[in-house]
Amino acid sequence: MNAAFLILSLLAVAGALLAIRLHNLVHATLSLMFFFVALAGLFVLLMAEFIAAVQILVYVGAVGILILFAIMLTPHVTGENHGRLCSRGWIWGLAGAGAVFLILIAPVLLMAGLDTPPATAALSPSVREIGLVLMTPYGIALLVMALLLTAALVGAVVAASPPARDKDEPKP
Amino acid sequence: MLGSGIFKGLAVTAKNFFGSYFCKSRLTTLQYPEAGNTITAFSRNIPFLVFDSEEAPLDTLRCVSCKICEKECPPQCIYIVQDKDANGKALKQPRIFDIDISVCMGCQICVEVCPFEAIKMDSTFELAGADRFADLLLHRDQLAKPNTYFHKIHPAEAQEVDARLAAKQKKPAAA
Amino acid sequence: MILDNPDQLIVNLVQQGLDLLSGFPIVVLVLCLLLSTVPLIAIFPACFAITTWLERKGLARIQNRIGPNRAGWFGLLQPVADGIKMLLKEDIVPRAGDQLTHFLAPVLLLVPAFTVLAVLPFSRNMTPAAADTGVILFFAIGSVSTLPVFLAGWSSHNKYSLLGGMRAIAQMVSYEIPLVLSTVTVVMLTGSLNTVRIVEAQQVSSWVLGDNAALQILGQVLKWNVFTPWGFIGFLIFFVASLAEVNRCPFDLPEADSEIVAGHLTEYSGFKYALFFMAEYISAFAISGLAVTLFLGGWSGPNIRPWWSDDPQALLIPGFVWFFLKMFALILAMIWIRGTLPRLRVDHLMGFAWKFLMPLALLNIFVAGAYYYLPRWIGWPAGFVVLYVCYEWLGRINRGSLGPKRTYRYA
Amino acid sequence: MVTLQHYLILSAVLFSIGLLGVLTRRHAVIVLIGIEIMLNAANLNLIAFWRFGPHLENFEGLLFTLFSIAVAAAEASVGLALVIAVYRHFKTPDVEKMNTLRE
Repeated sequence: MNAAFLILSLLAVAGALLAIRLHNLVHATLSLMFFFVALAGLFVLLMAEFIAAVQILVYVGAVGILILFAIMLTPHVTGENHGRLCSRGWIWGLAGAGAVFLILIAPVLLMAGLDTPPATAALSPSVREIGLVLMTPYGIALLVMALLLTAALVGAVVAASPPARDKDEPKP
Repeated sequence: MLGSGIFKGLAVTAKNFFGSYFCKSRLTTLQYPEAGNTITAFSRNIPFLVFDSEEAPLDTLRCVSCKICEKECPPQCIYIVQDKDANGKALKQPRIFDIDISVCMGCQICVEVCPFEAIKMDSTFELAGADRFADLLLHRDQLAKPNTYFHKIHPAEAQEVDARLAAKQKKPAAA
Repeated sequence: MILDNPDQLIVNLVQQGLDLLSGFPIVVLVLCLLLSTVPLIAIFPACFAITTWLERKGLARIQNRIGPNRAGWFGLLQPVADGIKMLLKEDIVPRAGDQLTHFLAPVLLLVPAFTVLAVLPFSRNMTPAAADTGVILFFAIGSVSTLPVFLAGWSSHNKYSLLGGMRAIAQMVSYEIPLVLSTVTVVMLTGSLNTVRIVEAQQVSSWVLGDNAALQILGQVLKWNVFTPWGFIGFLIFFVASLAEVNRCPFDLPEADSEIVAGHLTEYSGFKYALFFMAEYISAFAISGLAVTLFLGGWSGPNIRPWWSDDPQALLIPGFVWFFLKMFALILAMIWIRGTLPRLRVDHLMGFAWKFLMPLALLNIFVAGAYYYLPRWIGWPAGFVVLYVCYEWLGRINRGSLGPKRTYRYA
Repeated sequence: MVTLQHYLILSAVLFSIGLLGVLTRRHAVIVLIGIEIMLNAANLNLIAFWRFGPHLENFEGLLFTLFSIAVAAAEASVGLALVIAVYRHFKTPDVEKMNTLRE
């Protein structure tokens, strides 16, 4: 097995596990970042260089920082004095996750008997080709995506802004 | 034009930058050990004890060990023990006069309160030592400095003090 | 003859050396890896040392002081003395702080700072990683550097550090938008994200390959992106945003020493502090290098073909000389600005990014699009006029009122 | 030799870890982190299928991943805004305590 794949996948699994098990939220976010970076490495292994760059740009640069901001904006969240880590009935959650894992892994294990097509010859798509495909056949999807992002931007601002103060209420 | 103020500011700093190479009067820095220092007649740092005669420095100290300065010193850096003769009679001079200059804050209150003009402000500042306890605790013999030295560092003030002392000596004679 | 092309001298020497070893592919692979990383790790810290000296000297002269002049000739050994001092200092970690993240933050900050250098084309055939996604890779890896700055602020368990860290995140995230939008114009008109292609597009290749020496010089200068209307405004936006991105004056709010001690650096001492300092300067080099690549023609500069050479690609002065000259010119401009402008207020900082730089960068993209389709003799002056009007207009609507004129009774 | 199966197993493991986080943790932000992990696992799956599939030149897996990353970014921003809004209302980030529909 490829050493790079092994290291990156171990990093990814460790990062994901720590991200959901750590008490300290900032540590959890940090290990989530390691998970994202390891996944970007896997994307590079799969010759999706551009997606790897986008992954780092969007997840590490934006989503991760956003999570940190949310953690910082809600006080009493960083502390470790939370008592219980898991919710009541966590055992059912564990069982559900395990069941989903079994369902996901079953076809893979069954497929192991079949002969899989070997990976086609290396082809690293240039950004220009991706851009051309993105602009012509998937142009509408791109526009819809732009709309979605705008809507999300407006929605996030509306949802996160504090409720409007009543006009009769005297100003503090 | 918007942002032209930034260019004006940049021009000013550029003028300073190049000016400091061509115009010597711009560079006011004195390079300390080689080109001397900037001690003036107004410099004040730590106190010293004045004596009158160069021959017997520790016997002609003006200090009578009245301990007013010791009491008044805000950070309490002065320590005085009065001298006694063989019979145990108190003498009007200090046996120990220590100033911890690591504590002294140079407030000049000891000088203000001294009725005998015995303690004055020094302008020396090269006081660094290798031992932070022993080297910064100045004893009587290190603190004692002649009146001529006082004249050298603070001439105007020293003349004033001499005149006052002379007047004081004359007054009891007249009375 | 190896001296036929002084520009490619190093490349050719390395190539010949590697050819000798072609029997040992593993050795060649390791050597290739080392050759593309070790020079970066060696040269840029050296540049950092020189720049700290330059900055201290320059700022001192701007303020009519002398600056460091004791360690070595003209104080040139000052960086060495600083380094020794930093190494020997006690490494203090706050007891209430988070030990692991406090240690990780400076290390994590240095990694992206060095990694982004790999996509910069220092000269022809001298790009450590000539990736197809060069520019986007630069911004992707560069955007990681916000995280360690925040971690440094948070792990110190100190109000000032946390404030500095939060300020740093807010500032870096906001200024990344005009930064990226101003590069979009270059990428659009070049049609490539590859940094090497972007530099090559800024040369008039027919003139450079021709025989006329004057045309060879002009051909490597006239087509720089900064001489077009969108390139000029784009360069200005890029430069200003990059000042904010690397926390230089007048955007040094995260470590504003007069307000919040030293921001996220407050609780750092010794070599960890030196690492922060180095990372800051190296990202300043990297972003200046990208500005040179995108707008100032990269390795191309007034250069002729050596008279003894027949190779049409040959150049007399090696390209990396021009690259580093231009990069240091930008660094000196940063120092000059640091000596001139006072620090912004936080709300002004955010307003400047979102209300002025971002709309201007967006308009710049439209102008660049029009410039591409219009004939040059219309597009060039018209672009400048339109962008100037937009610039003044945006400035006017952002100016705000000064409020009622104050009168001072006792002054 | 790394084959498609390895990537699929890795992706399944990551997805289950994300699901575990969503189902068992009480903190709202951790629940969001779990959702991000699940989305990333799905992205890995898409890219792996594209890489080992017969039509490399169509970029379908790449583009699907690109769009899913964009959706994930939108989801994260709205989700975190909701976390902040809900926190402001209930004064707790604990999803177990958010058990009333009004007041």
